[in-house]
Amino acid sequence: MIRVQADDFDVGAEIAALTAGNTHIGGVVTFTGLVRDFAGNTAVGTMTLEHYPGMTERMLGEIEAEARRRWPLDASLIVHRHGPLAPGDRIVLVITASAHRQAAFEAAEFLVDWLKTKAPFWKRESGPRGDRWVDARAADDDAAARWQAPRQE
Amino acid sequence: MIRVQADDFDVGAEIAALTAGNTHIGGVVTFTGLVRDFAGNTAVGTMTLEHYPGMTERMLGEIEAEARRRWPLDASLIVHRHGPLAPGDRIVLVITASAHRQAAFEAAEFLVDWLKTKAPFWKRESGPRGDRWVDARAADDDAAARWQAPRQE
Amino acid sequence: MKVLYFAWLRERVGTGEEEVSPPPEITSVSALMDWLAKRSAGHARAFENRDIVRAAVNQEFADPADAVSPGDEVAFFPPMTGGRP
Amino acid sequence: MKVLYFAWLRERVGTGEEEVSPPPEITSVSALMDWLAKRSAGHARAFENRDIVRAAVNQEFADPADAVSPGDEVAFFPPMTGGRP
Repeated sequence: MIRVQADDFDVGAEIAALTAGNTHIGGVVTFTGLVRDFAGNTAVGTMTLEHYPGMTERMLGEIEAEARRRWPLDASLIVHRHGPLAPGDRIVLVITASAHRQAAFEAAEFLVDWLKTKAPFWKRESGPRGDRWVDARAADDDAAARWQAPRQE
Repeated sequence: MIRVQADDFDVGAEIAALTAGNTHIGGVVTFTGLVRDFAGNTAVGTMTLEHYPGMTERMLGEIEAEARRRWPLDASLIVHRHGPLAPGDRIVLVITASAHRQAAFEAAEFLVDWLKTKAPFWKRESGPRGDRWVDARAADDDAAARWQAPRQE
Repeated sequence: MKVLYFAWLRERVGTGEEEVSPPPEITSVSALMDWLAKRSAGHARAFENRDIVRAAVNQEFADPADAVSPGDEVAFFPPMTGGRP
Repeated sequence: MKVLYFAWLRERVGTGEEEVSPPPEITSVSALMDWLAKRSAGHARAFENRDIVRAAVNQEFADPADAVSPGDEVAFFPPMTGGRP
């Protein structure tokens, strides 16, 4: 399941809803992304996450489907927020549930890595020196590249 | 932080308490272990988790300290339940929080692997054919062995 | 053809969405960018550095050489920057 | 010396904890197991397969050759089986 929303989410409630009634699940892994203080700034600012409605849902759905092809998951969920957010706020939630803990861990990490390169979100930070759009980081592409299937020569 | 308790826990509330006020945290990973249906049984049974009070707390504390030596964590928590549990119940919770998502993922996986080999818990399952103590699995030792430092010859 | 702009491309162009009717010879994402860049000073600034402009056609990522057709939804945006711990 | 038993060792011995005073020549975990095994039929059954008995001395895992002393807390138990997905 995927959801794109301005509202906050409750990790415990999401886990409970996702796993209810399935007693084959042995392990549930969650990743919650939080808004950090901006690097190098002592002042705490807010940020706004813009996204591409329609394409966001499509890309999150594709990423989730890919994870479920690769790992034996009993359940999975991606929730991504948009709109104004302050440091400490939850931005994104990934949940994976499986009979096997390692599948749950690997799939969660895969989803988080790919979210950062495939999901159409753009972050604008507001600080004491005004607003700025955040640049993409090469590090995120590197993390996602780990999961590429080996290419044929 | 570590806790050993008979009571259930609320994952969302534990994350919130652990990360409150720290806006350096960028990612929080949780692992929740659930009681599964017993393999090969269609009947749903209960189980009881016995532990070694005192040593349990000591071992969980050592495992957590080792994770914090190896990864740059802002916060971590291990909660382990004991006593009677039914399929679908939460048994164990691991939370790791870090500025860097990969540190949080690796540390959580490390903690879960080591919990299974170092924490003094013994599981007794009640099924339609009576009670039995569960045997240890070699697979858990293998998973923990991944994290061993290379030995000198 | 519906064209969407996000983040600083939207700010430079001055709108998030516009309906355009490029001439028939505009058949690729790259040619569409050239054509759009001439519509206004804001468009020109939005497309001044093509290396950092990404595109999607009908909500799928597209390369500059990919085709565009009159009924398409074409979007332009900077590299994505979701949550990044 | 306080001796603790867990899981099926506790059930076989018939108690989870006992205070014992082994003779001075009992100085290792291994020797203590030999000595305890003679206390009752239940003790004998608890220690009949040493390969699957684990020990801790003062709440730290211990090998059969490790030392035990009169004031120690010594525990015997099967291999651990916590949550195992």
